Amino acid sequence: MELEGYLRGDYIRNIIKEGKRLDNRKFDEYRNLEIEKGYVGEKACGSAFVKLGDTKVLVGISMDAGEPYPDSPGQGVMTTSTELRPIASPYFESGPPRQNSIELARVIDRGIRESGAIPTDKLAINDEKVWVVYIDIHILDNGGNLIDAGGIAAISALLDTRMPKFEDDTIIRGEWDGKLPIECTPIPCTVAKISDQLLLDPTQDEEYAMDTRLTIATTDTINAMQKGGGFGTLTDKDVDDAVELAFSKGNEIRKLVEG
Amino acid sequence: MELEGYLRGDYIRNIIKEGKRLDNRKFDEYRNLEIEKGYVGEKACGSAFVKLGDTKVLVGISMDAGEPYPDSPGQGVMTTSTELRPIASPYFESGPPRQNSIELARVIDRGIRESGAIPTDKLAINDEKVWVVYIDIHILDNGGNLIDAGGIAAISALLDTRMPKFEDDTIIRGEWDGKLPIECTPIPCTVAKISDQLLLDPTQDEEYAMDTRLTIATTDTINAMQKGGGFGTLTDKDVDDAVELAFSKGNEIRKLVEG
Amino acid sequence: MELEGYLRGDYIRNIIKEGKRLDNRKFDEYRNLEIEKGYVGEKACGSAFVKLGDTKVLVGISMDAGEPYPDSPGQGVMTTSTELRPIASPYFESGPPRQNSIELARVIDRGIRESGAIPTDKLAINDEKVWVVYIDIHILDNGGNLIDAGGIAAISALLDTRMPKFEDDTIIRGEWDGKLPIECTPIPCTVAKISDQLLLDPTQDEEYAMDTRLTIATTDTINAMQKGGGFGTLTDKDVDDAVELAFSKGNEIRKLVEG
Amino acid sequence: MKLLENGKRLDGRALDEIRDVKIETGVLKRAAGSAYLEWGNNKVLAGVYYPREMHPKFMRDPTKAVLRCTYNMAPFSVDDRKRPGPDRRSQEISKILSEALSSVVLLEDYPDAGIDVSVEILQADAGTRCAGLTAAAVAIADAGIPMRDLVSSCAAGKIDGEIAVDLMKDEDNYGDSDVPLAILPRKKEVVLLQMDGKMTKEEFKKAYKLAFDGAMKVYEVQKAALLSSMDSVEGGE
Amino acid sequence: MKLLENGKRLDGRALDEIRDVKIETGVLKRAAGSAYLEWGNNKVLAGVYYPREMHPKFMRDPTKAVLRCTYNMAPFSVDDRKRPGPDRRSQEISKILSEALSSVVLLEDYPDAGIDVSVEILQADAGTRCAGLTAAAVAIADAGIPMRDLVSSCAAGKIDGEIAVDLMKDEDNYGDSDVPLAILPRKKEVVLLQMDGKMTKEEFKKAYKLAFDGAMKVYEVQKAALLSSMDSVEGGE
Amino acid sequence: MKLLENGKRLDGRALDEIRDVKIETGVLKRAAGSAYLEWGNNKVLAGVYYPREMHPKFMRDPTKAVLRCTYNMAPFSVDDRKRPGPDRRSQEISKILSEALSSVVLLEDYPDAGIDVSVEILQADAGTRCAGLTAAAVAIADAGIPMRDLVSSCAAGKIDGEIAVDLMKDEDNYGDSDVPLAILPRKKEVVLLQMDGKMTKEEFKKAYKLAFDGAMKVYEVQKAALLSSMDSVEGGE
Repeated sequence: MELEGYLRGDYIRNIIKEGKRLDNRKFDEYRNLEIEKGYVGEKACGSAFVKLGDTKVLVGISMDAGEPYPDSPGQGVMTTSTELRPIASPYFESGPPRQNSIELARVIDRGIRESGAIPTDKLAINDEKVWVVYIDIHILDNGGNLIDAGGIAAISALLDTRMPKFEDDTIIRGEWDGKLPIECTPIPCTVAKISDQLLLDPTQDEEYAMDTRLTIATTDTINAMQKGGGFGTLTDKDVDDAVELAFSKGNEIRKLVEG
Repeated sequence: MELEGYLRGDYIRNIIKEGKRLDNRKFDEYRNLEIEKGYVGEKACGSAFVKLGDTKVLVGISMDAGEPYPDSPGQGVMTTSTELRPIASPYFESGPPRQNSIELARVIDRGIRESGAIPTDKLAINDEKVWVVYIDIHILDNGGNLIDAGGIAAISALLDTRMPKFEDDTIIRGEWDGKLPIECTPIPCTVAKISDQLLLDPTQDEEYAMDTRLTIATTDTINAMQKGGGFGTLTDKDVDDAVELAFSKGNEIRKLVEG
Repeated sequence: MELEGYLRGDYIRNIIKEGKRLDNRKFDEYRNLEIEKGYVGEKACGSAFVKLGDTKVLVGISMDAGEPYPDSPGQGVMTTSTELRPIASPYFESGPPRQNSIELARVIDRGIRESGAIPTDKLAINDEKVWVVYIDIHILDNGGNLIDAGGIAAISALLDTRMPKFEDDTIIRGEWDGKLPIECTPIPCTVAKISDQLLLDPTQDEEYAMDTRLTIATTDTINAMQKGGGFGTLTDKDVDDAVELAFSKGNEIRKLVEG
Repeated sequence: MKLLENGKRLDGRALDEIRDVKIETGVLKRAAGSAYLEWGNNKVLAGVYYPREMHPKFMRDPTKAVLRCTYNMAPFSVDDRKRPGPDRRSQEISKILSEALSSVVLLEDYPDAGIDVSVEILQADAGTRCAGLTAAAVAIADAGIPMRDLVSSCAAGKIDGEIAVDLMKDEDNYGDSDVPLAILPRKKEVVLLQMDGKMTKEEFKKAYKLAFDGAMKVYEVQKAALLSSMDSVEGGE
Repeated sequence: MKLLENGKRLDGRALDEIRDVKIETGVLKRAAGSAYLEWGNNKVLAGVYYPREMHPKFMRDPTKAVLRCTYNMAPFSVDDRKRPGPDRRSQEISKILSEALSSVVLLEDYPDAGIDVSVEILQADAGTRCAGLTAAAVAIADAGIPMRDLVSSCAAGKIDGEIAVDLMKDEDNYGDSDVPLAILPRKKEVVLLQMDGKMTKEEFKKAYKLAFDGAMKVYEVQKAALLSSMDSVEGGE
Repeated sequence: MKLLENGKRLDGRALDEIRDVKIETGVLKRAAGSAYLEWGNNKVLAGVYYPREMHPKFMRDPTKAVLRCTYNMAPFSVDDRKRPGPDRRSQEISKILSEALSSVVLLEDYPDAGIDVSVEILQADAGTRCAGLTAAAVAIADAGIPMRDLVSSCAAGKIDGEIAVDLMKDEDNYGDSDVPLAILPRKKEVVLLQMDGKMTKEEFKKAYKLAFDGAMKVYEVQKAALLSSMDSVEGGE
């Protein structure tokens, strides 16, 4: 399968030099994006199923009463986990989270955390307890660009999230007390660099071929960036162009997510 | 050794077709069963050493003061662990518990738990603490049918168990305060299916040969069942026959255990 | 590299039979020893960087407020960890601590603990909390005799340790409240046995060649001993000689450490 | 909590009535075969990767393929978040699902190969091992892997003293006893059987019968899903 | 906490001024190459082992060497003791450092080999990933491994609303936003870029520029350290 | 707690008196060799599997067998339940027992092989490493593996200021200092030696002597057990 990866990569690089993509998209064109909020509505506090082309990601939000970090009393806590489930691709392995999976979770986490989308200062329950917001990103079919698909699913699921009812120092499961307040809608946007071209929303095949990628999560500001995914370099112009693309495409996607 | 397993399996299947077992037992006959309660009497709260033919299992019971599960305030806790120690067989490996070991512990646990043998509602210590009953199953010589040997040793050890003295919010080690109440005596009984025959109490050799096994733990009711140990199937009649065998053989063994 | 180890071992054994060492030291001679206390002075509560010939070890002391052991209320806690970092040698592997690393930490720990160097009874903070003293031994360049280098670095770092200020049930980081009291200065001293000779302070090459080693940690008494590091045996006389060497060399090193 | 009222259950079902089951095949792009199943409020995804070389090597069998089924509950699939990663329960279920599916796949056709079956519980509402096994069997068929028969599954239990088929979550929590069963629907043989609780011999027989009949109903849904997927292929989707 | 007073920072630096950087090469006996770096209060050790056969075997690449960088913080390197062993943060940093260094090492020269780069943070005071990467590049050069260029690194951030280069710990804690950058100093290309916080497009561009210029200053220190080590070799140390 | 009264210890022993030791061989069916040992309230089982191919492969030695001893305390062997699985203490003991036994087994006779020795502490009452090593040596002999000598072991310690042999649990808890020793009883050489506590040179020498003499007494019990097992074989059990 490694060899298959190399060959596909070669093929992709060649057609991109000719100005084309395998699926005939323009370089700055996203794949079809579908968002289904409330997919796990009977159990999860919030959820969203995202299809980005072939890529399928399900995010569920769980909320629990827990302790704040010692250095942030009265502040709610958020934690983001990614599971590259073996169902998603023949290349994934079960076992402890590895570097790819960790990077995926941490980049998505930073976009949400740094934008202030979750107002942790509003998530105190009482003097001792705060809400803990678990964002679990479940990758079900890996068609490429997991950071964007996962990040879009995560913020969509947060927008879908209800607050569990809390009475007599305990959570009443299945009863709700309004929505989780969300302050803004950070959208990650990833460009791949292949044969000196920047392409939005790379497919899995394009990921084989890419020299590197740059992800930029935006609201009205930039909240997170991550170069990764290869040994290629970026020029100043690449970075500038990627920032422009991230803001303009982010605005489009934000409408879909909030809609 | 894998090959040896196959060859032994073949041989066993053939003689069973002829209506015989390697050790000349009848199909519904158990091996010799010896139970020595109090084997670790200087340290453990309860213990029993069981020899079932070649199979040797030692179970020790430890009791500690702990917290109840959040959804079961005031209820004692029981937990069952199995260790397939490397001393027991050349096939075992050290390391994290694996599926065989987990199944073994869980099936034995279910028989005891579901029968209500341990009255967890009588195991509160005070408003915050309850007794935690640890059942540790130590396999020392694997001659086959570990579920029955382990399950018999576990309930025997529970019947041997003394309550540690608890004073001033602390356990006084080495002093006792009566016996752990035990409500009934669940007995697991396993049949192996080989060459369309059901056999009670399979040896390790017979386990190589078996198509599947069915374990049934009984008191005056059925408390646990588990089909496992192979890719073979069972007919309705197999299930009915196994239930009958489990009740009748369970009654015999129960006398030995309680005696 | 395994083969290289064998060959080097052979060579070393031969020249030792001739009464020599590769670096021309006498059999009872230590390598050059440098101790730099306060190496991580901006962050750690105490620290010391030790160079013993080629061997480089950095020990840092962290202090935290924690709970005492249930059987030792009001007593401070000490814990010793060793990390054989991959930077230190091509033979080390990342991953969970292994037997060599565990032995290293435990032998150093015993010398300090058993000598009473850390007066744990003076480390209560209040009715619930006590000081926890973490001794972290970071091996940076493995030129042999890690036990002595690590043990010397550990006690040197302890002598350098400041008590963090504790106010309003919390630690004020970066402010200090006197020094950690240290009652005595245990020094581990290791002899290797090669070709029936005892050698002080073995290099890594000599460790390939050695039949066994004996470590003895002393203050005015013996506080810890450990035979290890090979399949060789010791005679009564070897043990007696090693004890004499440990006391005399220990006194020399102690002056350096305390100086 | 009262679970039966005038012979009707909390959701209006009769004692021998199973919840609605829906199955769709071919829902994943990368997997060789896949199935999505809704069973009451359960939502399950199954996917199959095959026949590739078995890894790790020492697990290879030169006489047949090795089928490994991994059962996994998503952290958000239940009311109280489940820690990610395999716990003891899911490891036991993975083992018995692997054995049940190995009963029916023609493993001898693929020496040295590994067949990896993933069962992902996306939303859980009691009976997830039966739902997962049912979906897994359809996913294997969808992958075109030769099978002796299908595997169909259903459970039965006891609520307010009565035997009932296919308990949902509230019935499972407040009721007692559960008998998960899986069968080869054409051969009428048992490939999975567990039980926990307290049942007399007679109660068990009744539960076994109800679960068996329930599994046969599930079989009809499985067949329909596989037929409709074949139709859509023939129709040149 | 006020971080700027009359345009000066807590430690008296100007906004575009980096902390003192000192680098020494060849500090370890066993490693093929090594470097010790002090950058303000940061103390970092980097060591390289190469080119040996890659382990484990399945990670070998017959077309080029595999470079693995391991970033590790000593437990005592920070105010609150860090548990030993890799956490998620250090695993992410290990990954991006490995990628940045792989951009520049001529991996094709060593098929099947593994190049192991260790970065040990002995004392941490913000900017440790830049400091570690800078030290690692020097250690690789010290080992004589062929490189296309060096890698030089620096960060910039925002304090009291102003963009400033190379934040130290107090600025990092009370300020917001951070842009770690690493470049090929001769080719002027980016091999590491991260950012977190809140920055407008203009703020980011300013931070990017400051970090870039900072990295070029660090480059001069790297060059001087490597030259002086070559001198001392020629001088027959 | 007073540990000495009129020169007698809590259990009436003299300072140089060891507890009763009983050894039985051949107690396990599957192991190649085995021994059951009672030493005061200690109960220990040792078993040996040999010479098979060493796993994992990279640990094989083409010049000799690799002997691995695993020391394990059952969770219920002590007053406060011990968590199952190897902790740091048992890993250290496993290491030094492996080394002590490797001193005496003719490993060169079995290149590429692995010899696995299991020591299970079923009931613990101080001195378990000596008891385990003593049992392990007998189990290896019972397996017919060629040995240069036996290994016999005993400890000595300090109670109420006096040196005493073979401390039991209460003496170990309230006393101080412990010197576990193991010897080759015919060659009179040391294969295991540890110490912790506070002892002057003279105290240590006395403890060493007492432990040595204790080990020689244990040796007699080992010999008797092995002889009686040979008798019973000759007698055609």
